Amino acid sequence: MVELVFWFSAILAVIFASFMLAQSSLFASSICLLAVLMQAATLFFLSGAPMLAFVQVLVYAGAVMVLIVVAVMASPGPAPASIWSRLSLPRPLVWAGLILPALEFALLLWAGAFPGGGSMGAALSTQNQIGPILFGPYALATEAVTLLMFLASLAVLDS
Amino acid sequence: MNLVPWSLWLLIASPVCAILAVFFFVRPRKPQWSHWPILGSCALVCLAATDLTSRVYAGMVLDVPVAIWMLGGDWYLPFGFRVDGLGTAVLLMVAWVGALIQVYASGYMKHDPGFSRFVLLFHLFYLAMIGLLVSNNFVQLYLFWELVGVCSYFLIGFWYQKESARRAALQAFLANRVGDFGLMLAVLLLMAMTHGNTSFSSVFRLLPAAPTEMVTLAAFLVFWAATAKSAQFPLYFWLPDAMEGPTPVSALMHAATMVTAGIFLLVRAWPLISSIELLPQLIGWVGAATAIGAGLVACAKTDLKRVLAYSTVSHLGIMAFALGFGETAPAVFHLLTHGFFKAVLFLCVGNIAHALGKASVGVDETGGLAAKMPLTFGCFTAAALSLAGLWPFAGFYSKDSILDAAFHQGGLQAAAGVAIAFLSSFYIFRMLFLSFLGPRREQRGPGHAHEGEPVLGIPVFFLSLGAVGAGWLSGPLSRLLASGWMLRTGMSPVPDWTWNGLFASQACALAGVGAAYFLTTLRPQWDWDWRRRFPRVERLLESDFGWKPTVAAFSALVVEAAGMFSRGWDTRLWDGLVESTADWAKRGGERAASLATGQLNDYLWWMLAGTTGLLYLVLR
Amino acid sequence: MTLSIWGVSVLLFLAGLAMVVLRRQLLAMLLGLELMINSVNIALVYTGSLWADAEALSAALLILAIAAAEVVVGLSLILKLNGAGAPVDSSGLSELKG
Amino acid sequence: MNSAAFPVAVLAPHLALGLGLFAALLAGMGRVGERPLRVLVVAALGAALALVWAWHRTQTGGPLIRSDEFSWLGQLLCYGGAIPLALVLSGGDISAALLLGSALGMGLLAVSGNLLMLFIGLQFMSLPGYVLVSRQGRPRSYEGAVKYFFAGGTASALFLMGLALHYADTRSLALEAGSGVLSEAGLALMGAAALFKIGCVPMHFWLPDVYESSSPELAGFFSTSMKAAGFLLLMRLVALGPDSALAGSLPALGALTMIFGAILALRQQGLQRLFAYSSISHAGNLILGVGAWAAQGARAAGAAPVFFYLAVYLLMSNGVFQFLRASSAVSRGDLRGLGQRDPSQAAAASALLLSLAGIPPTGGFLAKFLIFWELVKAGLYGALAVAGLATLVSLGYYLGLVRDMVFEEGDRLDRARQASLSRSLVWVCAAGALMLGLGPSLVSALARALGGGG
Amino acid sequence: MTLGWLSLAWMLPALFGAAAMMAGARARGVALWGSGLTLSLWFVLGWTYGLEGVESLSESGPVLAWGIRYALFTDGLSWSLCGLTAFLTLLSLLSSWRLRVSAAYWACFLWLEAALMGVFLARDLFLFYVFWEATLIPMFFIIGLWGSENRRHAAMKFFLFTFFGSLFLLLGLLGLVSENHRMTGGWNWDMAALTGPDGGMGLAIFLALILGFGVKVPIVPFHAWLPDAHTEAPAAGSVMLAGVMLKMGVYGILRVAIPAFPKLAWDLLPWLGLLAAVNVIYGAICAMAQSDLKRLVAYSSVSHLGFCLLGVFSRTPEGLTGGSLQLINHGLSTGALFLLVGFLYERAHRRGLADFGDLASRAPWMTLFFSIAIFSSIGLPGLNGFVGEFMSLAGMTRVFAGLAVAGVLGVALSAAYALPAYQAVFWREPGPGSVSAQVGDLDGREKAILWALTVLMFAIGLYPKPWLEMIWSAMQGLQL
Repeated sequence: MVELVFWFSAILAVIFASFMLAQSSLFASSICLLAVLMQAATLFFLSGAPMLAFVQVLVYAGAVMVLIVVAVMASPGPAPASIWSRLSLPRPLVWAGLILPALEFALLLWAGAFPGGGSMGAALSTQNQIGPILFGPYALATEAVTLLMFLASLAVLDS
Repeated sequence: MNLVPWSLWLLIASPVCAILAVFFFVRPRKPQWSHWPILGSCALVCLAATDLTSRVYAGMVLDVPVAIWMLGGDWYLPFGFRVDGLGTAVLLMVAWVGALIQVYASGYMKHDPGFSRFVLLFHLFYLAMIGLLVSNNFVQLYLFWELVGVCSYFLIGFWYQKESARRAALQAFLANRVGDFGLMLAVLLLMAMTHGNTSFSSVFRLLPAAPTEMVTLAAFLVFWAATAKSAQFPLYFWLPDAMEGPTPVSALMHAATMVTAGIFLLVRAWPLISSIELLPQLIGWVGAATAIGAGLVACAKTDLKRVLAYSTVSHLGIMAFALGFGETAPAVFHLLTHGFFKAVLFLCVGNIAHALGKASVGVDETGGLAAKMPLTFGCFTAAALSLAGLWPFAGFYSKDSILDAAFHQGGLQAAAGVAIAFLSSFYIFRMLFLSFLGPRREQRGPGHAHEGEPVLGIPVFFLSLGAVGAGWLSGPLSRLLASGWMLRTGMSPVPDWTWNGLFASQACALAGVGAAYFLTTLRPQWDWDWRRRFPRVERLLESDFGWKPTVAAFSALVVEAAGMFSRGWDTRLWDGLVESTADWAKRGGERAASLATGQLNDYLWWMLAGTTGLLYLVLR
Repeated sequence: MTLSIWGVSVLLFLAGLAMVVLRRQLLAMLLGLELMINSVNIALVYTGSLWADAEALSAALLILAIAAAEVVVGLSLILKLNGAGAPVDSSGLSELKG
Repeated sequence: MNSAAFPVAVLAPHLALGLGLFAALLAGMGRVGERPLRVLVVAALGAALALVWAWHRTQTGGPLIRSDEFSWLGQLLCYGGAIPLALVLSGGDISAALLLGSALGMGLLAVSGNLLMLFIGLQFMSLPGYVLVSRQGRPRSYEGAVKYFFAGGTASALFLMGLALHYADTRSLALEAGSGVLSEAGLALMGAAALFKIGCVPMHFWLPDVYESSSPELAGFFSTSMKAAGFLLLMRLVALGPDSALAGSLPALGALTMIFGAILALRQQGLQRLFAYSSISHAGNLILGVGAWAAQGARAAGAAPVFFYLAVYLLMSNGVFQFLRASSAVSRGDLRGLGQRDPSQAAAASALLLSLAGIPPTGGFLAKFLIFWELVKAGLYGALAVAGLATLVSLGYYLGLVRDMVFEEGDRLDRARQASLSRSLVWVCAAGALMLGLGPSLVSALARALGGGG
Repeated sequence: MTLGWLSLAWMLPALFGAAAMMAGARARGVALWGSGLTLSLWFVLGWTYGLEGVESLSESGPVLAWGIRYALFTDGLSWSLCGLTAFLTLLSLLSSWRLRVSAAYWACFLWLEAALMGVFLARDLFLFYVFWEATLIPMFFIIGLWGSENRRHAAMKFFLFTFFGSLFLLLGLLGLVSENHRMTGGWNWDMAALTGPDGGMGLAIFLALILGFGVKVPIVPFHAWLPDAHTEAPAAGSVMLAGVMLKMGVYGILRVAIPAFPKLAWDLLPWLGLLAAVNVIYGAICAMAQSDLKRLVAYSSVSHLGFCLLGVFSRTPEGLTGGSLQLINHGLSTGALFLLVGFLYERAHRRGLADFGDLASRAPWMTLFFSIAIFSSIGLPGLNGFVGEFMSLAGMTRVFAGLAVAGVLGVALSAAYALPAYQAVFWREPGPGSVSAQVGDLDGREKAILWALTVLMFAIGLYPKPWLEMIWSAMQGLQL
């Protein structure tokens, strides 16, 4: 049953990602992105990190997407003629630029170098370690990230 | 060092000191007195030359290295003197003729603004010629050989305001330089073959061991150098134009001394030349052709100095002709006598020009000078008789010995000998009759001509004595030449005259005189008419059988080719190459800049492409 | 199973990349950026949980925070750009070139 | 906060910078003028430098920390590169804080021993950079900032993907070599992010636009400190896999970057854009140095030429950009005849330009010589030939500038030159560049420090 | 590290250069003092120590990095070239006495002298290369700042072209040292102790070195910079450029290329000799077609350097010594010619052959010195040009006679370009646009300068033995 849910959310995420790419209106794109992130949350949950899933939902649904939607609303102006960028390179070259990495990653995946096995739902206990690690060995990282977020907020001020 | 006689030192030291003294002390203060120290040094040189000749006549032969000139590890180049029969014989003539002409020149050039410069250059030439005669190795000979060439360049171009003098000087120097190309290459080859030796004795000793084709090439190149300096057929064209220089220059350099240096080199290097079997014959034929060709052209010339110039070319041809069949002694003997009588002829022409107040005199400006200038007429006649080779005069003895040998050879050489004898007497007496006997209708007559002041007369007189008496010295001369002669076979003495040789040569000479008399006095207008009637012949003779235009065309071609080469090849190709690399970089920049479109998406696409490339490298 | 997770995350990553490269609006590109970072998070969390390695999970958490910071900076830049002149998209931004 | 998790000795400089950051913000609230803020920033940077110098040998370990020779030399370079910008900083307390933040980020990247820490350091130094560019108040600074943001964002996303792939192979986020193809792919992606930061050719397009849109002194900061941090990141990654695809591709990429940068700089008329491309060309030279270092087994002592080049480049680039600020010249035309107008500045600038071109006896030559020397030892003759060609092409524009300044007739000496700090900074940098040229012994001392004592 | 006399030899001009820079108005005096002191230092050292003593003055400091050390040394060849540098610098500074120039002019010349001294004294290859390139900077500014019309283009072309050459030189040196390391195991940058590898790599390094030095000599395909640089440089600049800087190339070949690849230099003799012969003929032909006096002398320098190369590549005792002496001779004769052309330009601001005429009557002293210099440069025996040329040709004839023929043809051609020019300037009557009226004769100072050069020309021409012995002592190792 867990497999079923997993496959379902994975496919849903990919579908919403492609929608996001193709939407002409920014608002629709952002909603599709929110949907993809929610599927990501479900995947976190399935991978045995419910706390992470919860944080993902909280951060993204709650804060980030709200900001983006507000920004989308705030930017006035008619929708531009076409939503695609005017790349100065010939069309086939652009598509090749995108298809080739996909093939390369596919080759990587097919090469089977990835660690396999193991049931989908890992023991819940691992997520209990997050706290001690964040404030233990990774204390420097957490400190740095908090300072980083503080610095990012400085961007909003314009003296 | 101690065995070097004082006279040899004096010979070299006195001209050097005189030149330095005049340049540094006399010229800045009293330029008009600059000829006194020079004449003093001339006297000392004559004294030293005579003393050296008497020593060599008494049997002394000196070949001594004095110092090391160049040094490179075990390779070295000596600086030394060689005093032997050949050297002193020519040295004697050069010293005395040179001294007398310098006395004449100090009078002739007195009122010329560049007097002290002239006297200095003249004496420098004198030093160079003497150095050439007494040097004991090829490189030292080459040093004085080139120095003589440079002096002739500055002296021909003495009156540099004249365009013709400038062109003549340059032509003379470049022609000599072409010759010197041959001599320098020959010297280098000889040194390479005899592993580093340059002195005459050692080179000739080591020659048999050397590869024959290199020796042939070296010998031919020595002959090539002689043709340039002694005005033989291919490279003679500069001598007639060299008459642009002042008359003393023409007298000393282009008659008596410098032009004989080529013949002197051939005789000095005779062991080398004679070791190649065909080369002497070649020299002979070139000599004959030059003699006859120049003789013919001399008959048609109108300018007095040009006639004498072509006569000099002709007589040098005679000397080469003599060398052709191994007659080295007669050639040297003729060289000496020619030095005397040719100098007299030039000085007389100089007096005439001085009297008429002009630099060069044409035939139609003279005529009937005999009455006005008796001394010049007398000396000129003596020298003319000697040149024509009439019996008691010096020219007869030397020319007859050559003609006699030619008649013995028989066949073609004999015919050439006859032609030469006839032509030389014809053109000199034509000049004599035209200029000295009664003014003709076409001639303007002597005008107020009168004998010059004594300083011009006396040297001419003494020289004419030499022109008359030099013939009787053939006996002592051959003994002098024999001492120190490098060939083991010894030098054949000058053959004394034989009766039938005498008759044959006198017949030709008198025939020449008669023809000249007939065509100039009995048919006075002939000299002018035939030019109108046979214009083609006149043009042929005027252009030296077409040789002068070809030389002019060739030199113009060389200069033009150099210009084209430099403009085309150098500026366009190399500079073009350099400039093009500069704008190759700019064009590359243009194309590269077109990639930087300013579009953010393009940048990101390029980033993606870069990462894909890296990943490709990983997966490869 | 593993392949599919990594497959999904790679696909989402490439979708994000395509979004950034192809779309004209700056905000859309920002969304693409966000998607790329989150797609990596999926893979990281799954692989971490496979080996019961809490470090990966805490790393994922921190990455979330960094992504948020990045969005803040991105949005502020885009809004300042729109505020400064006429609203312009990525293709319009091409005065700086050559 | 047990001491193991927080090695005070190693992080002292970072603490100093952090304190400086907050002090700046507090001062900002008090409406403090420009000058005291500058003094504060310089003091913070100075303190950080002093602390690095004093304590760099005391501690090496720590959970996320690896403080070896690379890190303390890297920190010296990064903080040193920020000082000229700090001395002439404008933009109030926010810019001061951002600058110190960026410097702190570089410090973190230098001492990090963990991939996540590397990512955090990378972001920590880039985000303030985007904001600093947008705050320049110059006509197109927003455009530059947005371009820089999206390019930087994509690069860090790639870095993240690389991190995940590397983790998938080595099962740990620590900075250790992996064996499988995944870790090499991860390295490649992370390497791409590093190459983006230093302006390697396919990823360099953002650099000229950002340098042109930012003020000269900021461009100086970017071209020195940011580049040094980028190279530090690259060398950390290459140290992981000396014979990986990333290390293998460096000579080719370096040669391409050098020749590309030189050719493009040749045709530029705008001076800041010209020096942007010239910094790309110099980056190419450095990439060749790292490539040669990797080809010779990436031993620590072997990195001396790269660090020496970075040190000399720090002086040269900061000097040149300070000169642009002092002479406020925008295009090449403005420099024409400067020799007559302002001889001392022209002389200093010429010295710097000759050093950039790599003409002996300047420091630039010694640096370039050492890189060429490494290329010969590593046997990379193709790259050597291209490097030579690029140096020749670079001579075209460096000497072109000297020619414009010195040989052209300008109007007479203008007395009213505003004596600014930048003018003296230009002289300081020029003197430094020339002094470094005289000391090959400096290089061997550097090598000994890297390889031996540590 | 103790600094010995040799270090003083190159540091003295450098310090005086800095002093001149600071001296402002009195820079001219300071510069004269500086160059005078350097020349007297050279003379005193040579006199008191004698040649062996001077060779013992070599000094070398501690190893700085990878075998690089601050090492100086000298022998017959380098000591005579140092003398030539000091002598010509003093003369060129004296000759530009009346120029209204800034202090930088005098400083540049002294720095140039310091760098040249460094090149000729350096023993360590790295130091050699640093001095080699350091000469470019002062020369670049001399041509660029005080040259004539299109000096900027000429300065750029000069710097770029010579830098192109020295890039190859750098690659060659690096290759040489690394191959030497591979063979012997130790890092060695000592010029005298380096031997190159054989085989393909050796050939590549040798060719790179020859190309690097060849651009400076200049060997023909790489001479495009020479005419422009010489024509546009100020008079004193062209004296230094032609007088000394061209010699660095041949000195480099003698000091670095041949000792490192003795066998290879012998195998490649026909090709190298061909290059030299082409140099001789090419220079002479191009000189014939020039209408600008300075360009003519520049092309003649190409021809003369061809003779030096002929001698050097022959590897015979007389060839090597003659070729090296020709370096000094060419310095003197071309130096004199450029000084004279400079005085002409100073008076009339023109250099064309058609611009002058009939100077013989207006300026007799100038005519005298010019004729002596021109005849020395076309190799009139008795003057210094002949000694060098003859010994070089003698050396080459012994080894490869064909090339000597080209050399002798060059001697003949030299008259063909020199004398027409001499006549055009001094003998021909003034053409329509001529400026001979403005040309006055030389004054005391100028005469003194040219007397110094002329006396030396005659001294070497008539009694070259002492000079040849000095140079020969340096050539022992090179001959085959």
